[in-house]
Amino acid sequence: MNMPPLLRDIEFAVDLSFVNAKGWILDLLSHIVPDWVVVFASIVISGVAILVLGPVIMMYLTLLERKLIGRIQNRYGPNRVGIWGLLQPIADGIKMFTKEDIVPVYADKVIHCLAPIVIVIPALMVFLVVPFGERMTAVNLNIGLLYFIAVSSITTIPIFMGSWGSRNKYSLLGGMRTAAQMISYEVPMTLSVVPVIMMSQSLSTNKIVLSQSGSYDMNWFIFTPWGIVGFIIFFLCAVAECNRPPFDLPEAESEIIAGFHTEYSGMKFALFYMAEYMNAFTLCGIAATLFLGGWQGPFLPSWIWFLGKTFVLICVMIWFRGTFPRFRVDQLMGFAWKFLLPLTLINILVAGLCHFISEKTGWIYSFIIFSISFWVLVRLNRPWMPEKRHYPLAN
Amino acid sequence: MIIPLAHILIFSLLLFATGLYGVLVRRNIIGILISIELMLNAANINLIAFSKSTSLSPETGQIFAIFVLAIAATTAAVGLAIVLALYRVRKTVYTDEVHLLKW
Amino acid sequence: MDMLSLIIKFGIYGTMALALIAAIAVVTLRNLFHSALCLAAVLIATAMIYAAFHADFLAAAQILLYVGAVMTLIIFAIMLTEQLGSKTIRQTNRQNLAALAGLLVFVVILGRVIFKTPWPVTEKALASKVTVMELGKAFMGPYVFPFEVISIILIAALLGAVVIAKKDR
Amino acid sequence: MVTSDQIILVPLLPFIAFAVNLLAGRWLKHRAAWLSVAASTIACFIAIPVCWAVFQGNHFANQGTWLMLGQTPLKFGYVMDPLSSSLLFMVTIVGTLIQIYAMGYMHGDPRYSRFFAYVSLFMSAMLTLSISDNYLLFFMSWEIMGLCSYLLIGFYFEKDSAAKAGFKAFLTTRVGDVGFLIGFLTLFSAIGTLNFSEMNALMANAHHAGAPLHAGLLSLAALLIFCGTIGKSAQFPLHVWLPDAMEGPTPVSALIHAATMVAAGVFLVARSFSLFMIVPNVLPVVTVIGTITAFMAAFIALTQTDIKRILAYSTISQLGYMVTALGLSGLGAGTFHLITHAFFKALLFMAAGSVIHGTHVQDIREMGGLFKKMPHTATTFIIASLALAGIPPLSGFWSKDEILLSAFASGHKIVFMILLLTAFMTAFYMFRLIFLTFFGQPRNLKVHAHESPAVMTAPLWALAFGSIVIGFPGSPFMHHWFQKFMAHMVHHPEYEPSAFVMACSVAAAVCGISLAGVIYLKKIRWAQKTAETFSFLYRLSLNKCYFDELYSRCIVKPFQSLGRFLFGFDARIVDGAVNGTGHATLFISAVKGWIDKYIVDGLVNFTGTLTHFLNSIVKRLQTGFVQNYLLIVFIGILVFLVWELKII
Repeated sequence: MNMPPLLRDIEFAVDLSFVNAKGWILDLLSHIVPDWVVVFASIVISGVAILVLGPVIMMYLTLLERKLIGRIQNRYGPNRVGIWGLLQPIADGIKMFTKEDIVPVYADKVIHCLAPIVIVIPALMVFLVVPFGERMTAVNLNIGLLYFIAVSSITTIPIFMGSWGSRNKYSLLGGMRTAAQMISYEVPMTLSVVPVIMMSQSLSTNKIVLSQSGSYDMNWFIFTPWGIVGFIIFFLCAVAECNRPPFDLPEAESEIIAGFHTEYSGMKFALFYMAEYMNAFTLCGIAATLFLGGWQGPFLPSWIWFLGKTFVLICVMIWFRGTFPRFRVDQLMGFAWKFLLPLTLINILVAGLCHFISEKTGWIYSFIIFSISFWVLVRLNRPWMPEKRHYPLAN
Repeated sequence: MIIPLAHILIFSLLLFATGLYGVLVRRNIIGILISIELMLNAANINLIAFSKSTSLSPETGQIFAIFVLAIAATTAAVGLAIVLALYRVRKTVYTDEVHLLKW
Repeated sequence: MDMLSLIIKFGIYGTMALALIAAIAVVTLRNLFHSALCLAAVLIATAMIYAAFHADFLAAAQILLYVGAVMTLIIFAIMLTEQLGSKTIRQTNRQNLAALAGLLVFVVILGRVIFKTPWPVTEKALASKVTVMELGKAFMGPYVFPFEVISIILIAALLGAVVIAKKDR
Repeated sequence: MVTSDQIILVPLLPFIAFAVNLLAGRWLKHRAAWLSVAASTIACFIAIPVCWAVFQGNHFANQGTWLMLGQTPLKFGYVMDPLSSSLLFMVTIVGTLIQIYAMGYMHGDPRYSRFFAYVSLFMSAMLTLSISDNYLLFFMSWEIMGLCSYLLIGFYFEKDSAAKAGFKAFLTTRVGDVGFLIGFLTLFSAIGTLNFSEMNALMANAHHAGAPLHAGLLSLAALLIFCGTIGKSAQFPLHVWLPDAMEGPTPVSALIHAATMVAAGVFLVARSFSLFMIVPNVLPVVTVIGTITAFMAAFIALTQTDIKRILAYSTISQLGYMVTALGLSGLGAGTFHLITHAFFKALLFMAAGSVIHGTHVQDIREMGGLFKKMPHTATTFIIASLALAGIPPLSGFWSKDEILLSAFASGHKIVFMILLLTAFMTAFYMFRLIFLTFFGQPRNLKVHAHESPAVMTAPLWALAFGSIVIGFPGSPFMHHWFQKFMAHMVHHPEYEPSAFVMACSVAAAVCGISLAGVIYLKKIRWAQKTAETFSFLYRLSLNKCYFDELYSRCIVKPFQSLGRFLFGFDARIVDGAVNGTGHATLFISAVKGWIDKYIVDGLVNFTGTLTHFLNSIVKRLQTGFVQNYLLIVFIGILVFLVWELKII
């Protein structure tokens, strides 16, 4: 980049401020304590940062969501606690802490209590590989992306635990719906990532981001034919994975009260809530990493770029919630298996094609292929209507 | 190798024996399937341990372990499908209640 | 031996112990759902052991496949078949003592064999660290045929499972 | 571009038409006729050039082995010699015209397509017969024709008389057919071949050498083959089926029972002529049979009143003429009359059919004065009748003259006289028919006659033209080309034409016509008076010489009583034996049942009980409990492990 040296220095300084801070602390520590303590300190610092970040993100995402939804629905949203309602999350937290913790009589108590704790763990663990900025990945795993997918797939088990442990039919139904939905959408999500792995030739999130640099750091994968389709599929699957509208069947209030966390209250409910918002955040972050160039971008510091992209995506999710009605169960599953899955497979082929031909012809071919396959898939999925149901009482 | 190979082998042996105990003793067919997964895991641990210590080409053990993983997945899928079909027909999932071949 | 590797070593032993305890819980717990959760614990512990042996890919695949998919399937099956009030039903059959005795003999014999065998440990293997790319090349190279076969088996299992579990119309 | 093998298509095309009509007739409906007619027409256009080539003096033959009888190959093939080409020529033309006519005649029939299917099958068989080069193929097509004849006579099987007539025709001809079968098998055993040309060559050799081989056997064979002719060509004494065969549709009568199938009998004799020539004492039999038939049939025809029956008896009479000619070694004369007769008799039948179609009655006493109403039909009918009566220069005159000539010249004066008398009677009954039908006043006012459609009258005119001109090839104007043409076949005596014979023939015909005219146009009561005067002869004629009664009394009744006797025998003795066996079996089986129940079953049950007892001990191994089996397998593995590792 052609920038004045001073500006660049400043940018570097700002860009790497967190990294430098950590390095400075570790440097200080290395004079006092043995090496292995320094290693631990490094882990602890990153871990504490993440552990602090998680709840903060959750708290302010709820505020953001409430505000945005309020605007979408022509109201103000929370504006009483603090300036612009900024203290609202803290008030909510206090309320959650002080609420009575109810455990149903017939519940499987151990599992019932374990579930909200367990669900937070993978949600926090995936933060490890999210590249917040240049050199700001907590652990630069060489299988980072796979790690992300694997760990986020654990989330079904605590949901099962919660739903089973509550001994409540709505919980059980909600849990089974969740599991089915998450398993189904994991498949197209994983497959939509494959072209990215193919192109960057790495599973490391860091390297994936680096492979999207270029002129003005704008050589993002979303600017390729397979990238835009992959991004759309990935984002839809991400919305489904964190059970947000319009894919919020597992906690559809009008059908099964609140799904798997029907019987939870107080802090345990807050943990579920936290896990959900953290998942939303990490998924948006990974989507930004994979397709939107992660922290790559001109002029601004890298972590601002990353957080900016992520928050844009989160706002889109909230916008979805304010806009779309809920799917039906059969539509949901059919959409994953009969529409997204074939489309991801076609997308992988198109990515291979684009790799071997020039960019312009690649666009033309991809457009043709995607149009045809989209049309065919829509035609094939036309009969989404379920069979006619019989209501014995109505007769 | 951080820990001696024999220790890992003993660990996997114990894991295998535990799984085998489950297979021999559990009445619930799903319990048996779970125990079978344990046994497969023990075998996988052995594969990885050997690939890390004695193998000539280091990726062989991992590849075999991945194959075992795939087979385990198919086992689980087909086995559980059979269990569901059985449950639908006989309303039971206990092995000693399914004894059509008994005298 | 430095502190770090000591910690790692004890970490591995701890993981092993955890896995064994969880495994025993898997086969002895009366509640099948609990044993399924314990199985998940065993699997995650095993994945950690894999990671300790520098088999990163395998560890991730283990979690993705086993914990993500197989466990979900098993829990689904449990939920579909288990009657919730079935606590009083005996969960083991009458041959547990015989099985236990046989297994003791088995463990003793194989343990003897394991300890008596001089396992050859090559330095080359110890030093090697298999990357995902090497794994992929091995899959597409010498192991391409078994790879294709396993894909066919997976498809067959998929179809078979669907056909078996489908309700008769 | 005459390639001889295309002749195979000639029988094949009608056969395809038959198959299609049979299978798809329900769907084809009236289009079935088009198919059949098209097949016949194409066959005609294929056949005529080949026939023309044969008329030019060529000779075609081809054959292929069908199967091996021991060492003897059985060969099927076709032969195109003068005889077969003349017949083929006649059959294709007449057959096609009759089918066109049938399209009009059968219009609106519920079994329209089936009719044409049968007709096509018949055409196929007849054409195969015409060109076949051996007795076996000849016989096969002969039998198929018999089948078609049966099916078509009984075409209106709802009518009891039609069904019975078909039955009668089939059974009666069967007598002759069995004779024919045995005859050609005898011939096969005598000369070792069924092929016509090989047989002709053998016979010619024998003739020249002067020493007939197996004279007795060959005579027997010839007589038996002639049996076939008697049956098929309705000769005395098996002629009784032909008048009854008139129950069938009129085109069938024209095609099968006048022009083609009945002529096949004569054709058979012509085909086997070399055989008949060489064996002694057979030709006289042929002559006698033919003469008797000719005279008797003409005599019966004098008094019949059903228009089709008169024509049927006329047919029998004319067939008798042909057989007589052949018996008098007149191969050319017989064959010539066969061809000409086919034309004018088919025409007569079709015209009669047209009359029936127009009036819906068959009794000539109810007709009268139809000439004005049906001019085309009447004119063509009169032309055909003149030809039949032997008025020069129509075709019948030339052929009949040839026959009379051969009788006269060979010195059989009695035969000549009888034939002359027959010719007189022929002219008489034909014109009795004409005058009663077409002239005078209408006798039944209920009959509203109308002319038939063009699809029926056009073939009539075509055949009328044929009836006029077809005689010329055998006339002195063309120097008896036909007879010379036939003489290529087999050596037979030739006679110089005689003006006396011609004069006699013409005189007989003119006398017959005049007499008929006088009686039936002016003095109708003369007929009554004659009948009263010669009441015996009248009744004899009217009742068809009592043949049916005779056969009924002599053959049918005895067989029926024999059947009744055998039935009684069956009911009493055979059934008694069977029932007795049954009772005995019952008794024995009761004994065996006791043994089975208490001894054999006891043993079996004992074995079962023993097995049950033993397995109640052993079966405890099979717990039906999977994990139990697994445990045992596991322990087995442990034992092997201990054994292999030598721990203990």
